[in-house]
Amino acid sequence: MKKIKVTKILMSGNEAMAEAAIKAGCFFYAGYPITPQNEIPSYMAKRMRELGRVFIQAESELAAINMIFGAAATGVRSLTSSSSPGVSLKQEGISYIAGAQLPAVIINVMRGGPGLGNIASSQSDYFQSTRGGGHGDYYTPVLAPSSPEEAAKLVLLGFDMADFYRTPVLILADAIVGQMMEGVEFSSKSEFKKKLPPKNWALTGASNRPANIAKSFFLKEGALEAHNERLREKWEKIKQNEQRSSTYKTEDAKYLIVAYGSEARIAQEAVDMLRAKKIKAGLFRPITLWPYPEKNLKAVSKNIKKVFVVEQSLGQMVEDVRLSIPYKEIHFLGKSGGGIPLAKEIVKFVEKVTRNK
Amino acid sequence: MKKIKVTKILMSGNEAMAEAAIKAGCFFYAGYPITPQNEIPSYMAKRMRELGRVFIQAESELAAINMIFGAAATGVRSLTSSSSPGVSLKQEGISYIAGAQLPAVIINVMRGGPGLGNIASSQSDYFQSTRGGGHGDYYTPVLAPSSPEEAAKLVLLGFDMADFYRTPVLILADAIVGQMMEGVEFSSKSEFKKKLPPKNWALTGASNRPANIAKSFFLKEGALEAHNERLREKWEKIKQNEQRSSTYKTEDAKYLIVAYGSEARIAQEAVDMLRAKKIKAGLFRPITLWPYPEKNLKAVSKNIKKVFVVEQSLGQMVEDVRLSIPYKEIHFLGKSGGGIPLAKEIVKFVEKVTRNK
Amino acid sequence: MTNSFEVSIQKDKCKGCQLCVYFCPAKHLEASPDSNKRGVKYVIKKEASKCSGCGFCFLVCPDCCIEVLGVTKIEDRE
Amino acid sequence: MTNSFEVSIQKDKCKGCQLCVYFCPAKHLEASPDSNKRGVKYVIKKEASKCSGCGFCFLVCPDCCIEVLGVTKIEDRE
Amino acid sequence: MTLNILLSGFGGQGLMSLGKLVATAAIREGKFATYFPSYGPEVRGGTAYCFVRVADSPISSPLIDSPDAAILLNQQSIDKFKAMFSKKCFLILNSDLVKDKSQIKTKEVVSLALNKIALESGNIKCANVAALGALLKLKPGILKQSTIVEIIKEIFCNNKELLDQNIKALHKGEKNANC
Amino acid sequence: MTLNILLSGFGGQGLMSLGKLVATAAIREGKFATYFPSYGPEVRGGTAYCFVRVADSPISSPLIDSPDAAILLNQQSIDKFKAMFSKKCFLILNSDLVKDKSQIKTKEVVSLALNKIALESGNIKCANVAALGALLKLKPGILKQSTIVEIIKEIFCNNKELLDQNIKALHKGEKNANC
Amino acid sequence: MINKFTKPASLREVSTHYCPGCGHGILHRLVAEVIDELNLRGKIIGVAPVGCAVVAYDYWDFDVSEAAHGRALAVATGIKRCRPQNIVFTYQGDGDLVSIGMAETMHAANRGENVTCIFVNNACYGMTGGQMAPTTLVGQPTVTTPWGRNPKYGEGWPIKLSEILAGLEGVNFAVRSSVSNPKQIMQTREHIKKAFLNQIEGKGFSIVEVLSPCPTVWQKSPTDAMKWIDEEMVKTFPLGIIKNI
Amino acid sequence: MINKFTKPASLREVSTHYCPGCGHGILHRLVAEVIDELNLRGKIIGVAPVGCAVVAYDYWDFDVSEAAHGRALAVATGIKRCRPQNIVFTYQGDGDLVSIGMAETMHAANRGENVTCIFVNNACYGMTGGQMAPTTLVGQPTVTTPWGRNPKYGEGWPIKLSEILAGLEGVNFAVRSSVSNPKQIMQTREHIKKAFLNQIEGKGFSIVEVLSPCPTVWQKSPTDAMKWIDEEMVKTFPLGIIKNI
Ligand SMILES: Cc1ncc(C[n+]2csc(CCOP(=O)(O)OP(=O)(O)O)c2C)c(N)n1
Ligand SMILES: Cc1ncc(C[n+]2csc(CCOP(=O)(O)OP(=O)(O)O)c2C)c(N)n1
Ligand code: SF4
Ligand code: SF4
Ligand code: SF4
Ligand code: SF4
Ligand code: SF4
Ligand code: SF4
Ligand SMILES: [Mg+2]
Ligand SMILES: [Mg+2]
Repeated sequence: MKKIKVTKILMSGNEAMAEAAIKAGCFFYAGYPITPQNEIPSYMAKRMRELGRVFIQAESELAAINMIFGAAATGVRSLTSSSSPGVSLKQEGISYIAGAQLPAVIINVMRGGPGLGNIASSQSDYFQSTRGGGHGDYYTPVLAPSSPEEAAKLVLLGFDMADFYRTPVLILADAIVGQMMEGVEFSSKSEFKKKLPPKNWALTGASNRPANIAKSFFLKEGALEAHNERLREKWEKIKQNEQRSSTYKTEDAKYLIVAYGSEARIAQEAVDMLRAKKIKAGLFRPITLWPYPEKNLKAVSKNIKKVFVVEQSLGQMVEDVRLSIPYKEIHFLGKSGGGIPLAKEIVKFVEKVTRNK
Repeated sequence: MKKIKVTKILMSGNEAMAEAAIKAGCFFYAGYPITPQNEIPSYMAKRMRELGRVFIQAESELAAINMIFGAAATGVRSLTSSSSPGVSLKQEGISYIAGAQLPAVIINVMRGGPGLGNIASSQSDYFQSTRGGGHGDYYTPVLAPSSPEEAAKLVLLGFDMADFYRTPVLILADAIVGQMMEGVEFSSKSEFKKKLPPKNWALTGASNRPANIAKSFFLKEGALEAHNERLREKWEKIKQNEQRSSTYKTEDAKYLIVAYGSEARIAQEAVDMLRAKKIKAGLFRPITLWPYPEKNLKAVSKNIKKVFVVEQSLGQMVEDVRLSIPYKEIHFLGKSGGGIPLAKEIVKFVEKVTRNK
Repeated sequence: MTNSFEVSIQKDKCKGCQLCVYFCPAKHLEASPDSNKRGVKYVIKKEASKCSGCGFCFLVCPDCCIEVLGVTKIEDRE
Repeated sequence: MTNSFEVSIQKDKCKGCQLCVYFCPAKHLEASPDSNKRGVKYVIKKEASKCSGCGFCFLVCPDCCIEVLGVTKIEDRE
Repeated sequence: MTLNILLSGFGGQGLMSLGKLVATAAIREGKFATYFPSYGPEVRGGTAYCFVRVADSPISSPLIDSPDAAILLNQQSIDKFKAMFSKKCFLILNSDLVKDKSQIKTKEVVSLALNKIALESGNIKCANVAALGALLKLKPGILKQSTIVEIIKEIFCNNKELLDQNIKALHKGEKNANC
Repeated sequence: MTLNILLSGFGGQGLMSLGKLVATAAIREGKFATYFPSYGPEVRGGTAYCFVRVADSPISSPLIDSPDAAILLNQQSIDKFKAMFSKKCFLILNSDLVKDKSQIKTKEVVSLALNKIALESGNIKCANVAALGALLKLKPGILKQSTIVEIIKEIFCNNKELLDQNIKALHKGEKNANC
Repeated sequence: MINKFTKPASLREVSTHYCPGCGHGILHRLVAEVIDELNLRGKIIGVAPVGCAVVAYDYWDFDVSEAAHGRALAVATGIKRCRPQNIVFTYQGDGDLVSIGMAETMHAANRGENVTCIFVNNACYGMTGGQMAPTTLVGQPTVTTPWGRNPKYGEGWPIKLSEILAGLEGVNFAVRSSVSNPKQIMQTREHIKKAFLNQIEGKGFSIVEVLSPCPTVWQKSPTDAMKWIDEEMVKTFPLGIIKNI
Repeated sequence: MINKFTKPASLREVSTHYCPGCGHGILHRLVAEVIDELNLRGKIIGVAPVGCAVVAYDYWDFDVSEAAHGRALAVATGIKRCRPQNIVFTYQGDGDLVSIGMAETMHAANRGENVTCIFVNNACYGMTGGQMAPTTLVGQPTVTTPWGRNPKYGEGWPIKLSEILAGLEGVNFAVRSSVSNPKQIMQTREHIKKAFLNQIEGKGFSIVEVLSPCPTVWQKSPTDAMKWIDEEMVKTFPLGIIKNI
């Protein structure tokens, strides 16, 4: 029996992300309450004040994301968090931050939609997150944790990526990951190994240097086109460097389940159940949703006969699977609006499809 | 020489859309100024008042889209318009309207992004528009005109589709289509042939009937999941019924250019230039961006050797082309931030690729 | 003319907030010793009716589970 | 002590709004007969300097193309 | 070893705290644990419940289709979850609030007057811990009582009275638990 | 027949109205036309210009890479668009504001004192129509003068003075145009 | 004076999800009573907020629209402009109306939209578990102001929205009462009635602010919550008519 | 009294894109003058709006942040909280500050953010071509109120933002002047200076409202535009100190 270190503490995903942000040196938090992520602002309200850092309960998500623009422009590490409807309100702001190339971390603990929907777990903001839900040509790295501990890890990573690439980074958690508690051990440093560049673009007062400007507006003919070309090169670099995923029992697998976040945990249970039935299933779990880990998925799926994409949505990530491995037979199982594809349902689905041939 | 009827009047795309809305019986307009669509509110400010209908310059795009929610809930035809950053601000509201199944038409005359970007023509809100830029599992029909006259036609169609399916419909124009002028002849009725259902769900006062509720919130366990399943069936139906596209010289084409909106006109010019060089090019122009006209694209591309997707973006619609015809050789040419792939550039690109093999 | 008032309480709708008890000027109401379906000590009337029909209990009840009906005694009718 | 004032105008920056002309109490400024690069009738000084150095032209100029420099005449220096 | 526990009752009956207590104890013993609550004040007035999974090896899903054991402190919990219980599920019921057991089809059911026990321990709010006492006794080998006691002591380190009440309830629950 | 025209000058010199006038006339004659302006007060203080395409058959792109003809009312327009003009492009320049023609490499260039002509017609704002008068004369077969006159009459139906000034400028432009 | 102490017909016979002693329940009934009294059930259109009262439409028996958080007055504007013959009101919490909805609130009032805004001021965010609201009193602890709201820490002062709106020309009636005792409850009922009557007369925007207990977030018993309104809250939010023209 | 009539160093030697006679140019210079006078160039951080002044950073020579339309005070809040040692101001038009940004404006002021807001009131939307602003005068025609702004048609009344903000406890200084004549220009300069000095003293939120000509949208000559401010605009927006504590 593998013994776990007793240094772990029981924490919810929301708390773990908040604490990780603090450990990452996050100096500025602004957010607006919304279930199921209220534990983040609550935690920050206490801890940030205690540490002499800034916590603001903004008047709205819109205000919060634009405060982040300002804070990030000064070069400090800054964080906002919300859940689906609130993140929709942040889309303009995220587009601005991406355009102005400011580093920031944005947490979305997804709930059921569309509209007010409900507060149950959901994964239906995948499109919005991975394809620049705001206007204009931009992407943001999207990190999808499947446990409180990983959530903490990815927040650390997110801050480093944000600083390195000068980009907003999205942590896309679902309500289950945000609300569930589990033993968490914090690492002090992220797995990001590249040296972070100095923030000499920051607005700190133009004392003994030329003025710095934080902006996404390029009026002169051709200027925005040139700027966007630089952004494109950046996205390309991120695509090359930052694809992340993990696997479970894929070595000899014939059937591959692809799932992320909390659904990946459920799918892992399904893999075990299928294995118990002598069905050689394995799990591919994307950790970065953008860039999509297509290189790994291609490699892992090499000897796979059928692919099963399972989501807490009507089918969003499945498009990226199709785009990554178009030549494979791909099946989709999804539930929306708080419905969770359960392990036994996944097993049934896989059995049905595999029996058919 | 084909003679055009002299009943045509010179109109910009923006004006044509406004006038078409009026002809469609639009009773309520709310919007907020933003270039390059300011001609729409200006036009509506005058005409709606003259006709005793409602024009409101809202305090923001957010207010406007939520006014639309209210107006649509009473059963009248309602319209809002904006451009990219403003449409980002409407994402939460659109998600609500989709969730509550209210009919409304939303015009986006796209400009350069991300952020404040610029005011030049762009097609970089494709992802946001076609994949429910707001949170939650929803889609909206997206109609992409390539001329002022077609813009008018699609506004008529949009109102009918909105009423028939009880859904927000997006008119996705680019700045060129919005700003350019051309001869416009208005049809009095849309090409939509299905009978529109009565709006007995509308909020009109519960006089002699049970109360009506307009809502997207489903608290009871499983209720939202069931609701979303109904929505899914609706999206499925729209996908079956409403795919629209047009073609140009595709009968004998070996090379297919795929483009929409103003870029399709430029690509058409490129087709003629290529034909003049004895290169058998053709054009496929999606009119509905969602549902994507994949059936037609599959059929049209049957004998095509290479496909060229051209966009005023870093590559968004190209994903739908890949998803529709994954087995084809697909090349992408795009410019972003106000850059327009010109006819001669398309020709050069096609020549280069075809010469390579 | 004397009237009497009938206070009716919907036991299982009562959330036991005790606001009616607190605001009843006649001290006619009290918490029951046992719980209702909701698991709360719902409100009951005391034996002898001292109710003045003021309606305060109705007014303050957030759950609309108290109603006060004015009963005009038969002997007082014309 | 008498001072004289030097009004300097950047011809091609001037947008010809005429605000300086309007506000100059000394009527020292006027529109030129011909246009500058922008195609506007820029502002020029009248021949004889009646300028009082009040700075109004500077104050009202939206394009900061008028400056007023106080010139202390040499004979008045110590 | 894996144990999947459902804890359910009115909000205020302390099932959430109990779930966290169990999960914390598991981690303390070097085991793995997940805890998943019903959440959100947006769902007021309903039943509060949580899922706790305890195991010797990493746990995949924090959700539970069909629990191995359940502590149900009110009638509503039975109405809500009855479809979930397999024949083998072990139930601890609060007989003070569960009046109708007709819908229960599981084999092992222990009914205890948990409110009464709690009151005897000095605090009606200790019904949760009393139930745990019973569970630990009847399902030995999951968690050590000493770990639970240790953690209760940490939680109430600033309130001797509450500490005593909880410890008392834990023991009383254990003592009363006879299958 | 297709003619691609660029009209450019200061805002206020009426190039946008002129472009619409040309496009309207084309439609009136049963031809096809597209008009695409520089737009948006968000680009203040720059050069105002528009592209007009006139043709006998439907027009695909409203953009113009390389115009067949251009009316350039100020110096800035030359600086901005010089790269666009092929050798064959036909240019009408406003000699009152275009002082430096050194950058122009096209063969057919007509310089007219359009401001002067406009002033002689009674209104400096008529330089645009004067230029059109010249274009119609020098590039015959595009549009009939009568159509242009008809539309000018419609536009200024409520203002006799402006109407007269514009008609006068149109004719003066025509008269002065000698290639 | 009311002489009927029975459930109004416009209130459904269902249990609400509100906590014991929550003011929303009282106010729901008052709204329904006035609608019945003025015989408006067939004409009224309500707009429910996002807040604890989000499912008010499950409790009222007349036409109701949802609105995104904070946007109820924009939704109401859309409704009223299309149906001027109907009576339209919003029912909004302090977070909804004064925080995220501030812009929509100010502008609907300034346009003098002929609607009624019923403003439930409970000095906190109930729905999301007790965060600071714009109306939270100085010193009042909440989940996001654990040491009590402190303007010195940039947490701001309680916003007196009704007073602010009263300064706008579009507003004809601005008033504050409470549901903390029978007298104030009856007062509130009268205010709602007056506001609806004003709307029928086409007078423009009315706001009826109501101080309302949230025993759960305040961590007080229902009766203590009522006392706290009468003793503490009214110091910051004085009761009475602010504007009436 | 100023005794230097030369371009301040904090203003770049470039031509602006503003129309002839536009007030923005004057106000840009005043801001730069005060920054030079108080020797703040190395400390100041400006926030530019979306509006005609969107590229103010091209004209000023110090650190400036862009802000999404209406959100300048949220951006300024983010900046100031992270850099309390800097002096932070926003420069915003009426559309930006009072229409779309109303919520951010009210709440930043109510929090008493220690920043300065320079509010350019030109009674219209300049940048987008002359639509109605919240400050458009009653009767004033705009592109979206072609018959003149008319409250009877639900177009609302001119909003007096400075007066509203003055009612908030977080605001220490609220004042209105103009750039319509040399005297008012000098007055405006003093107000900006006072606001910056207040910020240095940590006094909280200051708003300096400035009536500013937009000859293009108003369709007036630059001089007539100045006269219109002095004769018409001041009737709705009276000049002077509104709050000073
Ligand atoms: C856009 C958005 N942001 C946040 C939320 C979460 N939310 C729901 S209700 C609420 C505030 C509730 O406070 P209030 O309006 O005062 O109503 P109360 O519950 O106190 O009656 C919040 C922040 C949401 N649903 N949507
Ligand atoms: C979200 C968004 N909505 C609308 C616009 C378009 N827009 C740019 S500036 C502006 C208003 C300008 O008015 P004002 O703030 O008064 O500034 P002015 O130009 O008058 O100085 C608008 C509506 C935008 N850029 N972004
Ligand atoms: S009507 Fe008055 S006296 Fe009677 S029970 Fe109710 S509150 Fe008490
Ligand atoms: S006020 Fe109503 S809910 Fe509260 S105790 Fe009395 S009857 Fe029960
Ligand atoms: S300084 Fe005064 S007097 Fe001299 S030119 Fe300028 S305005 Fe006229
Ligand atoms: S005020 Fe300035 S821009 Fe205007 S005319 Fe005078 S110098 Fe020229
Ligand atoms: S949290 Fe407060 S406002 Fe919400 S239902 Fe409970 S008592 Fe009422
Ligand atoms: S439009 Fe008005 S505010 Fe904008 S630059 Fe021109 S004059 Fe100035
Ligand atoms: Mg509240
Ligand atoms: Mg303005």
